[in-house]
Amino acid sequence: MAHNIKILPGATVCEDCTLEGDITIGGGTVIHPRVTIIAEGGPIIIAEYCIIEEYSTIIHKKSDKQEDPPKPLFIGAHNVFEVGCRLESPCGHVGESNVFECKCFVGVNVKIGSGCVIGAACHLSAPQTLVDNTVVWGSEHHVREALEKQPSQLLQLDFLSKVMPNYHRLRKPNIHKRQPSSRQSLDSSPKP
Amino acid sequence: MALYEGIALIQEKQAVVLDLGSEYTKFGFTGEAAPRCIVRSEFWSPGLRGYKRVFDYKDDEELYDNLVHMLHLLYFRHVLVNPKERRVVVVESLLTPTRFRETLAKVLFTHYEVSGVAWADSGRLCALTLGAPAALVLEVGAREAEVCAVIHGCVVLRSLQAAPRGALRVRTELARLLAEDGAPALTDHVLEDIMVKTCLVTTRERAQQWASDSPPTPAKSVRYPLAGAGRGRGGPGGAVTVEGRARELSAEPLFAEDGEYCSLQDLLLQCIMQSPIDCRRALAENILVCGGGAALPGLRSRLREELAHALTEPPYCDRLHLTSLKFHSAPAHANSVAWLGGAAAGGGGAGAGRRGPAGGDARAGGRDAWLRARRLKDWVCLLDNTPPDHPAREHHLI
Amino acid sequence: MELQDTYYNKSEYVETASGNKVSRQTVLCGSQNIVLHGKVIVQSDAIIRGDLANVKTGRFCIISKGSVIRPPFKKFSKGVAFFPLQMGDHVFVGENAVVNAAVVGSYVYIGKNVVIGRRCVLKDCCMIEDNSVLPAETVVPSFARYSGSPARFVTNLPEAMPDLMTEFTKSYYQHFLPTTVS
Amino acid sequence: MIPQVDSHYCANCLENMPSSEARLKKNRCSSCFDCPSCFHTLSTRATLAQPRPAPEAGGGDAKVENKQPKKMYYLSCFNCRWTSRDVGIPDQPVASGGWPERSAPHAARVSQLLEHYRAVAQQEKQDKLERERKKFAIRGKYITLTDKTGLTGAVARSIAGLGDAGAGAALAGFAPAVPKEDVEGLPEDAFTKEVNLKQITSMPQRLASPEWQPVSVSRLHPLAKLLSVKRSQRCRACDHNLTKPEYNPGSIKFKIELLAYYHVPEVKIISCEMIKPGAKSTLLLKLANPTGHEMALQLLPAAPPPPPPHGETEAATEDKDDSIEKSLDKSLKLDKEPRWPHVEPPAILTRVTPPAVTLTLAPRDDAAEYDDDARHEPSHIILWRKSNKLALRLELTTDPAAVEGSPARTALTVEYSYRNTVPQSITASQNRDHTLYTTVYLDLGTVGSAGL
Repeated sequence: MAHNIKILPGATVCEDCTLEGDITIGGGTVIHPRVTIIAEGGPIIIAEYCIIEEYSTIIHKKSDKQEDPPKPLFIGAHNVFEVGCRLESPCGHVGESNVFECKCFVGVNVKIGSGCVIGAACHLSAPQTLVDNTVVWGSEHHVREALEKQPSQLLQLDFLSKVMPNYHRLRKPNIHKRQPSSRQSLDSSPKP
Repeated sequence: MALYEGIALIQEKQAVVLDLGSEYTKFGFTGEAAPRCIVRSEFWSPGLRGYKRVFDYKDDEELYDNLVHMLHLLYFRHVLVNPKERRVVVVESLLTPTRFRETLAKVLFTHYEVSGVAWADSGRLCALTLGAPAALVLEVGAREAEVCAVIHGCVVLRSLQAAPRGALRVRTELARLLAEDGAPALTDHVLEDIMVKTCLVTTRERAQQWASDSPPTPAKSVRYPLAGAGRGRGGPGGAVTVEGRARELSAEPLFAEDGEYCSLQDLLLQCIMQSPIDCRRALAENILVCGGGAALPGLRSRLREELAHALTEPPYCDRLHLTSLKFHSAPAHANSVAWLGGAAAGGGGAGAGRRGPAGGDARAGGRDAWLRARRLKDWVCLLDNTPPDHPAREHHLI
Repeated sequence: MELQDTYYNKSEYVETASGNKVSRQTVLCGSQNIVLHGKVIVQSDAIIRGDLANVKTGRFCIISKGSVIRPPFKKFSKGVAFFPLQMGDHVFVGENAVVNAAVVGSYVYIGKNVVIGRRCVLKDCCMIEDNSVLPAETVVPSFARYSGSPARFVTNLPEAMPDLMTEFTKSYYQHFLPTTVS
Repeated sequence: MIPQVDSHYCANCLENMPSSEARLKKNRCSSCFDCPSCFHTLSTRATLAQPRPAPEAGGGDAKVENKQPKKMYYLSCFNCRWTSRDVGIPDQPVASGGWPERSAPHAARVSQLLEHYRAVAQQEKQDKLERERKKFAIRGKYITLTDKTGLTGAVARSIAGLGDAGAGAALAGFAPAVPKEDVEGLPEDAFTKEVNLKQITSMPQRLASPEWQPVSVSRLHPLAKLLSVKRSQRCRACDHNLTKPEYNPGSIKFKIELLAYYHVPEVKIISCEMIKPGAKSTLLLKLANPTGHEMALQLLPAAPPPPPPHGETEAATEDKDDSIEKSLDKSLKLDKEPRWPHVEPPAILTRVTPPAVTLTLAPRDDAAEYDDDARHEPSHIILWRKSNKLALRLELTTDPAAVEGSPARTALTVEYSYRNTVPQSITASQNRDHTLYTTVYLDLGTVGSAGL
């Protein structure tokens, strides 16, 4: 498999993680140690300001009806993948500002909108589409609709990108692009 | 003696009211407007590593254990009081099996050492919440529907009616209808949730249209996402479609006539018919529908329609000449009406060891009396219901 | 049931002077911020995130394979702070558990695959059953046993819980032996 | 053993509440709330109220119109993301408390009813007393007695059957419920409206607030958190306290702690060979003496009912939390039928061949845990000894009729000497040593195939 890992400036990517295939990591994203991202079925594009915590796994699985050229798995900005979550998706699309809580599982053919929360240890494998602001929780997979979008984690990202370099060996950004201009405006957004 | 009573009055603890239903248990204090808790009649069983239902029992031993666990849960998790030396008002059906009553008494008196238990039948307690002199009480419980006429605080035992037409019957019918539409087997809890969220009691007119060849436009179908969607991989697509037909018709068994006068309207009218002739009119004008099963939307209006219709047909048209039907609404939610009656009776001073305000036998018993006799008074037992001056009385006592 | 001896590869584990046995396969980030108070076992593939904030454990703690101990963060109006994570004595953390708690008391049993949400407080003597999920900011009182997702109180624990946990963690430590018997 | 409510506390904020206050607040915490949607504890979240244009009603309140951002609080659930804003509860200016309370819908009518029945009962009692008074007209001397005990005038009056003046009025003023001709039917659009499941509450959500039982999600209100209790335990026979926790909710210490763990010898399985029908296998057991005295032990075959009258059945070797007191005094309370927990004697197909030796266990010594060299004894049944512990090798014989795959269980009775250390005021010293029996059931996995 051709390893083609593109890390944009401003991203914090620990060395102690498994990255395979064609992966693009957006600026401001933080990837904690022991993360596995495998792009075997097609490229994975992770947008800006995501947090991917320990033992999370993101796999772009190979599937039989592969399109040519393979469709990328696009993960929107401001997503949080908490410890031990697993996302398997050949053609999935993940919106923005979602929270994948600890040990949740999102199988193939699950489309996720924006502002969703997949509760801890929830297991979504049936083909379905989560509309915006859906909250899934509990062993019974109760579903409710949140009123507001999930608050952004910019403050946490700020902290992490400051602290992590002191303790971890990081992968260097290898693509030099213009700094995303959105940064400044997002910083001043209202905090809860 | 007077001194002792005085102290007892000061230290008198608020009694608890227990309505142990086969699905839900209502538990709280006397003198309050609503139960402290309405919980499923089940408890965590470490042996099973799951919840166990109180009414799942094979023998008295198991029932005893179930009740001990359930009451422990109620006392120590929900109302947080010591059961010891506290009075209990037990709300029960007149048709409670003797075995169950006796076991419950044993648990309360020996295990929890309560000071007294007042046994009160639910029909009369429901009537108590109205304060009306006569009431025809229809209780739609989980398993059974019961009708009893209560006149001046006394149940007309002769006209007591009961049939297995409760919420569970609706649930089974719903399961059947859903299965017809190709839904997978669902657990009881899911069925109950579907029933509560989607089902309604359709009107008589529509019910007849459904039965005929030209069904009406069904109510909107509902896509019900299955709990644990996709948990069983390869299983259903994570949702069940509840058709309008299932939504409307699942409550039909309650009203279906089967020639044995077991539908709700028949139960009510049979009860009126078997009651004394001079109070029939009063009963028909004081109908109270309660019980958890009565919370289905549209049930009361449908019942009214069915009653009005049944009165025009045999066997009632030539025997009952009722012109008006009137319904009460109790000052509580349908599922806790009987409980509220218990709370009112208990709060009004009808505690253990004393006679109830509603007259009749409150069937209250203190702990000492129970320890001596080791049995409860029961209305079906000849020992208890033979008049004192009856010649057979002496005979029974020997 | 008496615990069976658990053997480990001697070369894999480092034993410190205070009796801590720590696998080489763990990720101890910011090890200067991690205090293990003696006779603590940290098994392979466990992660302790000392880089985010201080992590302190008591004596006789067992951190099983694949578990993640991670100080929680809290958002304030001005920035984010990670809270130090404190763990008492005689704590068992099951395999693949994720602990984001603020405080874990003593004599606590955390089962396998448990997720403890952010800023939870586990008081002394409580038990979280296997595969449970404790949502963020839950307080688990003493002598409570929680189970399910989201975890709820199921039953009380016996009053002898401190002794039972002491016995359990001590004998676990005693039975955690290197393969080559010295 | 009777559990008792000792003190009330809130499981979330770990604050004690005196029982009188708890009763007043219906056992609910005043500052913590549960999520009405998923029943998880709600967290208070702060927001800086942006000086937003005052909502429609805000015209009059000039103080709120201050340009300074003010901290406002709302409740939110971290599990299902429910917030108090979802149902339109306004944010509060203080962090805890101050949340609007709702009054029960039927409260007025119910209290009316209660008043009525109280009056009826009063009337009845009065009638009864009057009848009694006619029988025994002398009551005068009791009045002085009641004065001594500090009975209030009101109680004395009610004993005397005088009653409140209002009782009669309550009787007269009560109006029975009025039945109605028509009943509420289905809403017009019942058959045509789309059902939005997310808007309808489930049964648990409704029942969580018995007074309201809301049908629509938009009517869900935060539920005040139910308090928890600390329990103390008391012996059923002698009313001794067995355990009494400390008052402080966060503390795990006990004022009184008499646990079986410290008194009953501990039996643990070290290992066991596969149980095969009709075959013999070896079982290794560990015995430990938790008491501060030397203990003599003997293993006996499990007699179907344990031979002495005060035999005691223990469920598992792990969770023994009832005290020794129980077995000491059990013979006194045949009347009370204590059956908690009820243990079903399992079918025993595997028998232990007990050794006919008395084993002596040294007292527990906390210092001994540091010298960890086990002494191996050359005896054929004792494997090793270590301070107060001892490992045994036992032989098991399995019934040939045992079904493969069924649970293999065995039982044995442990006879042990016990020195009662609980000071008893009158008991003489010769009563301090007891011989007690405990039947232990051992679960040895499942019966394996005979061919293995």
